[in-house]
Amino acid sequence: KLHEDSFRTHKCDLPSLEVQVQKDQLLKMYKDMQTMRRMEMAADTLYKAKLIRGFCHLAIGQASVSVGLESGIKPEDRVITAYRCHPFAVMRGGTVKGVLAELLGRQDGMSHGKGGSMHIFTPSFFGGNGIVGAQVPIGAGLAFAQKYLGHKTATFAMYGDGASNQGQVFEAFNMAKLWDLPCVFVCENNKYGMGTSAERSSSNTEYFTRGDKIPGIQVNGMDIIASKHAVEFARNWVVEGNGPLLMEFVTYRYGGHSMSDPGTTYRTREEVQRMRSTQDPIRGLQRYIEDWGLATEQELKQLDKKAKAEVDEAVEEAKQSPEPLPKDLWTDIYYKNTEPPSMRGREREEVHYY
Amino acid sequence: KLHEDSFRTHKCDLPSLEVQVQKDQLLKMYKDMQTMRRMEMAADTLYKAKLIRGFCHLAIGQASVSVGLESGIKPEDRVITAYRCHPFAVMRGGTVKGVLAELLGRQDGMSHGKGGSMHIFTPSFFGGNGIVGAQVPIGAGLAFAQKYLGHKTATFAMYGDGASNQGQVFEAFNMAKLWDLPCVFVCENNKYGMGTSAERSSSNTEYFTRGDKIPGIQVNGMDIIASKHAVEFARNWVVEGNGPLLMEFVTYRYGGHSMSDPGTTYRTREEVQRMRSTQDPIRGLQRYIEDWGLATEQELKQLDKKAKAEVDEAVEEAKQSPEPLPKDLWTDIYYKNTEPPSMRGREREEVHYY
Amino acid sequence: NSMNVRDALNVAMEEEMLRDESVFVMGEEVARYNGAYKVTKGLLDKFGEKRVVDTPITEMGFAGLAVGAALAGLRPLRVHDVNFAMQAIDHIVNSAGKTYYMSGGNVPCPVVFRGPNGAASGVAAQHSQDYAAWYGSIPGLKVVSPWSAEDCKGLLKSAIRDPNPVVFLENEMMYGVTFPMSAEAMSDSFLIPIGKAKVEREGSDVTIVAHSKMVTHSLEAAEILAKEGIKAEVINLRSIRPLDIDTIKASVKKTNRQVSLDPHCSSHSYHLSRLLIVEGGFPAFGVGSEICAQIVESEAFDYLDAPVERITGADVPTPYAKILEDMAFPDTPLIVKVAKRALYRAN
Amino acid sequence: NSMNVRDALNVAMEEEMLRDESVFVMGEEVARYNGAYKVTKGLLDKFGEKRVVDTPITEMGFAGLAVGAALAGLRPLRVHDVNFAMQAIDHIVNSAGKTYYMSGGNVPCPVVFRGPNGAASGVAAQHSQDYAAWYGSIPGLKVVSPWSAEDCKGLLKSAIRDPNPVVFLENEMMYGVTFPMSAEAMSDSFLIPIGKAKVEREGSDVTIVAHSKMVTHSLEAAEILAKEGIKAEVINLRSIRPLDIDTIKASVKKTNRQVSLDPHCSSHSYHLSRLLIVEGGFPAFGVGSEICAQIVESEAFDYLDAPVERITGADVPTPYAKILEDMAFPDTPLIVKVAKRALYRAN
Ligand SMILES: Cc1ncc(C[n+]2csc(CCOP(=O)(O)OP(=O)(O)O)c2C)c(N)n1
Ligand SMILES: Cc1ncc(C[n+]2csc(CCOP(=O)(O)OP(=O)(O)O)c2C)c(N)n1
Ligand SMILES: [Mg+2]
Ligand SMILES: [Mg+2]
Repeated sequence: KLHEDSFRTHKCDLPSLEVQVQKDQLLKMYKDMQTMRRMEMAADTLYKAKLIRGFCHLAIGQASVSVGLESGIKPEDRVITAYRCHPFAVMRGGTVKGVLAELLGRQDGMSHGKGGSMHIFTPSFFGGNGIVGAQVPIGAGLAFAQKYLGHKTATFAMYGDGASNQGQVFEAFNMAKLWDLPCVFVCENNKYGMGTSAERSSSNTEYFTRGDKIPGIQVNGMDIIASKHAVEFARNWVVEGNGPLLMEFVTYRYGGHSMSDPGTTYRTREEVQRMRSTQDPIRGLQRYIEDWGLATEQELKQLDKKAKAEVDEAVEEAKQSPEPLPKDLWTDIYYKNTEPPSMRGREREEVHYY
Repeated sequence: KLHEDSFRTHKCDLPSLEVQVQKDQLLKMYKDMQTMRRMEMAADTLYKAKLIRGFCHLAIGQASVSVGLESGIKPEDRVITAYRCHPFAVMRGGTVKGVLAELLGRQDGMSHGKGGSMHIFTPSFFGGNGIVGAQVPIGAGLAFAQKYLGHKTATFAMYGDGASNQGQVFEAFNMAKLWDLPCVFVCENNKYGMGTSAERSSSNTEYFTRGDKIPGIQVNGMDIIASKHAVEFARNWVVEGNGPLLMEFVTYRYGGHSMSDPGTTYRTREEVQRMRSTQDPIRGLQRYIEDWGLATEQELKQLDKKAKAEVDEAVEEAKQSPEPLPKDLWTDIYYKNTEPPSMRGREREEVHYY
Repeated sequence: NSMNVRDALNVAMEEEMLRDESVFVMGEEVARYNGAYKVTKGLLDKFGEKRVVDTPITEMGFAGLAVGAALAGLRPLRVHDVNFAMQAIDHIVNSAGKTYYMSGGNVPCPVVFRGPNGAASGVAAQHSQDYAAWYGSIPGLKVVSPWSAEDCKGLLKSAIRDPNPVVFLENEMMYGVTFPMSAEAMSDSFLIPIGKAKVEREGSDVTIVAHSKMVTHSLEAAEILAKEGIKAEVINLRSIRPLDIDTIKASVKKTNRQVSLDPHCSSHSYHLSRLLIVEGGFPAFGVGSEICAQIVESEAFDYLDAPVERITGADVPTPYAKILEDMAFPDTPLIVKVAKRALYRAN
Repeated sequence: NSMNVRDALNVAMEEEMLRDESVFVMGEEVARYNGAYKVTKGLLDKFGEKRVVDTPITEMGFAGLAVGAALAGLRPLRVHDVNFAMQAIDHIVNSAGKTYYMSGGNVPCPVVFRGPNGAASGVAAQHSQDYAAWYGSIPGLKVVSPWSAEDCKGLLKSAIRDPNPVVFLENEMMYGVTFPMSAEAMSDSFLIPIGKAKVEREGSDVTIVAHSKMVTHSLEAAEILAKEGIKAEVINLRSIRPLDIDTIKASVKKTNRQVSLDPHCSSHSYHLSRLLIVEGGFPAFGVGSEICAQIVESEAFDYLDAPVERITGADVPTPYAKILEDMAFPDTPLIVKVAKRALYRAN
């Protein structure tokens, strides 16, 4: 039985608080969350060692969203998010090595080094998008295709509390509602968009209520069991033809917005510390598991170790992966065999012929 | 006392239904509405005579919105709307001749023939904007300036039922609410955006409720006394520092979307006929005036004639106005005396030097 | 056989929708209203609301939605007035144009954005933007600017079948213009490859390159020039990206004529300018600029010895009044005048 | 005296805000966060929340809002990463750029849009768009692309005082670069006129025109060339619209050198190419294309007889991996190489 305050809803009934979960599943979720956190920490280290370039946005603190989402949906469902995308990419069919190699700009990167941290895709995960808010109507388009093709599947279009104010998000809401698209619009409310707190960017911070006629549900996104349950509820809602749904995960990012932000100028250290010590999703699941006697601290430690070992191995493998070849500059601009005869480089003699 | 169903509100109290109106004012409004309709009809005629080019959007049927708005606001207030702008331009300090001359592309046009039907401005009216929805955040910016400068005035940012779904409208709502801007967002719901009915474009057609935390009021926009009263209410609301307000005028356009649209393929002739015969704002005001014994049919007929005579004269004057001179092509691209040394015409020898 | 541009576009969509279930049309007023310019007339009746979708006036949102549908395997044909595409341009460039590359080739985006582009008559500055050069600058997009009914049919069909995002720039003033159609062009398997220009009229004295409506003016100018014995070659660009510079170069080499200025010095010869580029967009950073730069940096440069002439829209926001508008866009007499000037026959 | 670009921009804003109450700064993260790139550092403390306004992430909305404030008489300085300006571009072009003309001169729009433009390091395709040519094509806008700290200070101040809408294109990679500042440049009355290029280095053998960060590379290249006895003149464009073609033409005439190929025929001389244009944006329809076209259609054409050389970003969406990214943008050695090739001294 979940906490009373796990959910709040808007224009729809509360999901039941009674949930059935399997031991195996809980342990897998535990392990996955540990792996995601380890992966993000590895990225942090690699960034600081100057092996990763540019922007790098980590999701440390938000692991129960990505893992919770995956545990509640089907492989045929579709997910799309913004640049804070590493855990989703792994959970949706990618690999830790593939993500890290991408961050390192290597051939084995999931985008072969061309996309970097913000642009990673799998057959059921559509990135990894750098323009805040743009992924939301694209997500509605994925749902449009699902409906068009008669697939009984759902799309989860993720966006942040900051992104929630983008006009195109409302445009997507309106079309999804008009056409009853099987789309769950998911606001990952981690309280800040860069250095701007939710209250300073959003005239209404109850993100699950911002879909006008679209019903909404707010979830404690730090509780992975609640998260999983809410995702299942949401998936059913849209797949059963009730039209779109809004979903808000209340969560928190422990680190700065990106690697260049210490994350301490616009919020207090105490705030971060308090979230870490009282709300941590991994510790929270650990408590459930231990309270219910599903595994001992010892057994969980084993899983921690396994996660760490896997990530360490992935780091090594990623580092081994070769850099792209110069010829790769010219591929993937256009679909193979539909390219122009040639493309120009930086001066008239630098020309690539296909 | 107004009809019971003159208003509906959302998150704010109903304005009182008791209103005081002066005879002079009512007669002026009657006369203004007649003039506006005559002007639009003159434009229709000139268009059909091929003297007006391009797009031309008429507001026949919606006269109580422009006239009602003007009668409820102060000269220092600011108004902005989309392309269906002729009556606003006149009511806000322009002239019938200035509008018609603009439509004819003449020097005496309010934009000296450079803007045409969609782009007409006065010191307190900011157009006349061709890009659907774009005028709404611009309107919020006008209100931002009013607040910044400490003026106790309001901005009325008008948009249509079709435009209401533009993302930037929601972006403007959010900022206006965050910063308590003295902006009334006014949806002129004439039931259609081009050939698309409100229900087919908007998942929520109660436009006054679409501002999330922003209160709203819906007005029978065919009743000019209700319209005037609601505008006064709205103006007070925002000028007194309550933050923005949404306002919906329920109205109707008798003609097609623009001159090229017969306006009969997406709605029935009966619908148009019914609106004309039962809801017409001018006839409505006439009924009030006659019921209250403020003027006889005869006296009103006199006003009709006067309106017609004024418009006829304006048409003649506008036709007399000369066309722009070739040199006018080059002015107003940049502010006087801040131009580049020269601007290029269509080929290298066509150069204009400043 | 003949057909106007509007019908050619309409037939192209119909044929492709019949051929491929995954093709659908989405845009403002495309269904019930039959298109703001009636180009999608009848498609709703033939294919139903599932495949002909009226959208709200939310350019950015439905551009994104179309991209999403394309990423998921459909082939959306997103229709709208390209003048309003500025609201959607982020999706066209950043979402559609770049995703295939950023994903390392994992996620193609077969979407077509079509609609009227550039100036129409009397619609003033906000409704008269020509995007050919803007979109043309983006690697990852293909950009087509058809002229005739044949162009429209063959190129739109190719665009719909192309696995890349294609921007298809029409011209409102051409919709009602009728062109002859070959039997081949009438067939439902007629395709024109994207990226090839077409020599619409052969000539040996001067090369006139144009796209969209300016091809009409250029052909008219060629006709007038012919009366005075000047043989102009007119090239219809058809595609802005890829840009078929080879066809232009070949023509420039052909229309080049060596003129010996100094009979006493055989090695001293003079080459006359033979290249005019005509476009309806703003002059700066335009289609003509790029063609000029590519010619100048190529071996074809050796065949030119006087200015390449760009004939373009004037560098002013489009005015409403006809007298001003007329001064803002190229017309046939202007092309004739510049062509003669280039040939040192100014009158 | 010296100053880095970031501080120069910061001081320019501060001085103008002190001078004129109607100037305010608005953008994402400009206030509490001190700017995503720390360019607005300290302004909130100095001027308060009324004049330094953090906005939600709503580019289109707040671009429109800034335009509205400008129409109403304020002087908004709208800050944001120009890479995201595509969401706002409709307001920049259609609302800001055209209103003055469309209103027949009744409604000016004094607004500045400033922020980083073009590629930074390792940020991949969606964060690397260079808009110089796009905005440069729009009559009604002024478009500035500063390079040094002095440029930034003097041009930003001029932009803020300009009664027209100005797009001010910065380069993220330049923010931390320090430049000497003259006493004059340190003064709060220092202004640089918009529309004039600056000869940063005089030379007589070859003209290199560049803007933004490419000026750094061009000057480095000039240094290397000097060691080999080649005197390159380097022109910092500063302004994209208006484009100061006169300064370029003057330089081309100066660096032109006549080479006689045939000693037996005195009238037969050969002019070498002397013009290189360097930019960081995509090649097609770019800044270089326009300069090339303007030179070719001017009398300066007579001073050139071999290709004008454009050195540009490669025609590919910006890749993430460093090895690929390095191939996508011009650098100093590339400029040296092309300069030598142009002078037929290829090694
Ligand atoms: C259109 C656009 N504007 C601005 C940015 C710069 N930016 C990147 S992330 C970000 C904050 C987004 O916050 P939120 O949506 O809450 O997501 P979070 O980072 O918290 O996951 C901003 C302003 C961008 N990438 N795209
Ligand atoms: C951004 C944009 N998209 C599309 C158009 C074309 N268009 C002009 S008016 C219009 C309908 C607008 O309807 P509504 O907002 O209800 O206003 P009304 O015409 O009813 O006054 C459309 C689609 C445009 N001008 N701008
Ligand atoms: Mg956030
Ligand atoms: Mg309407």
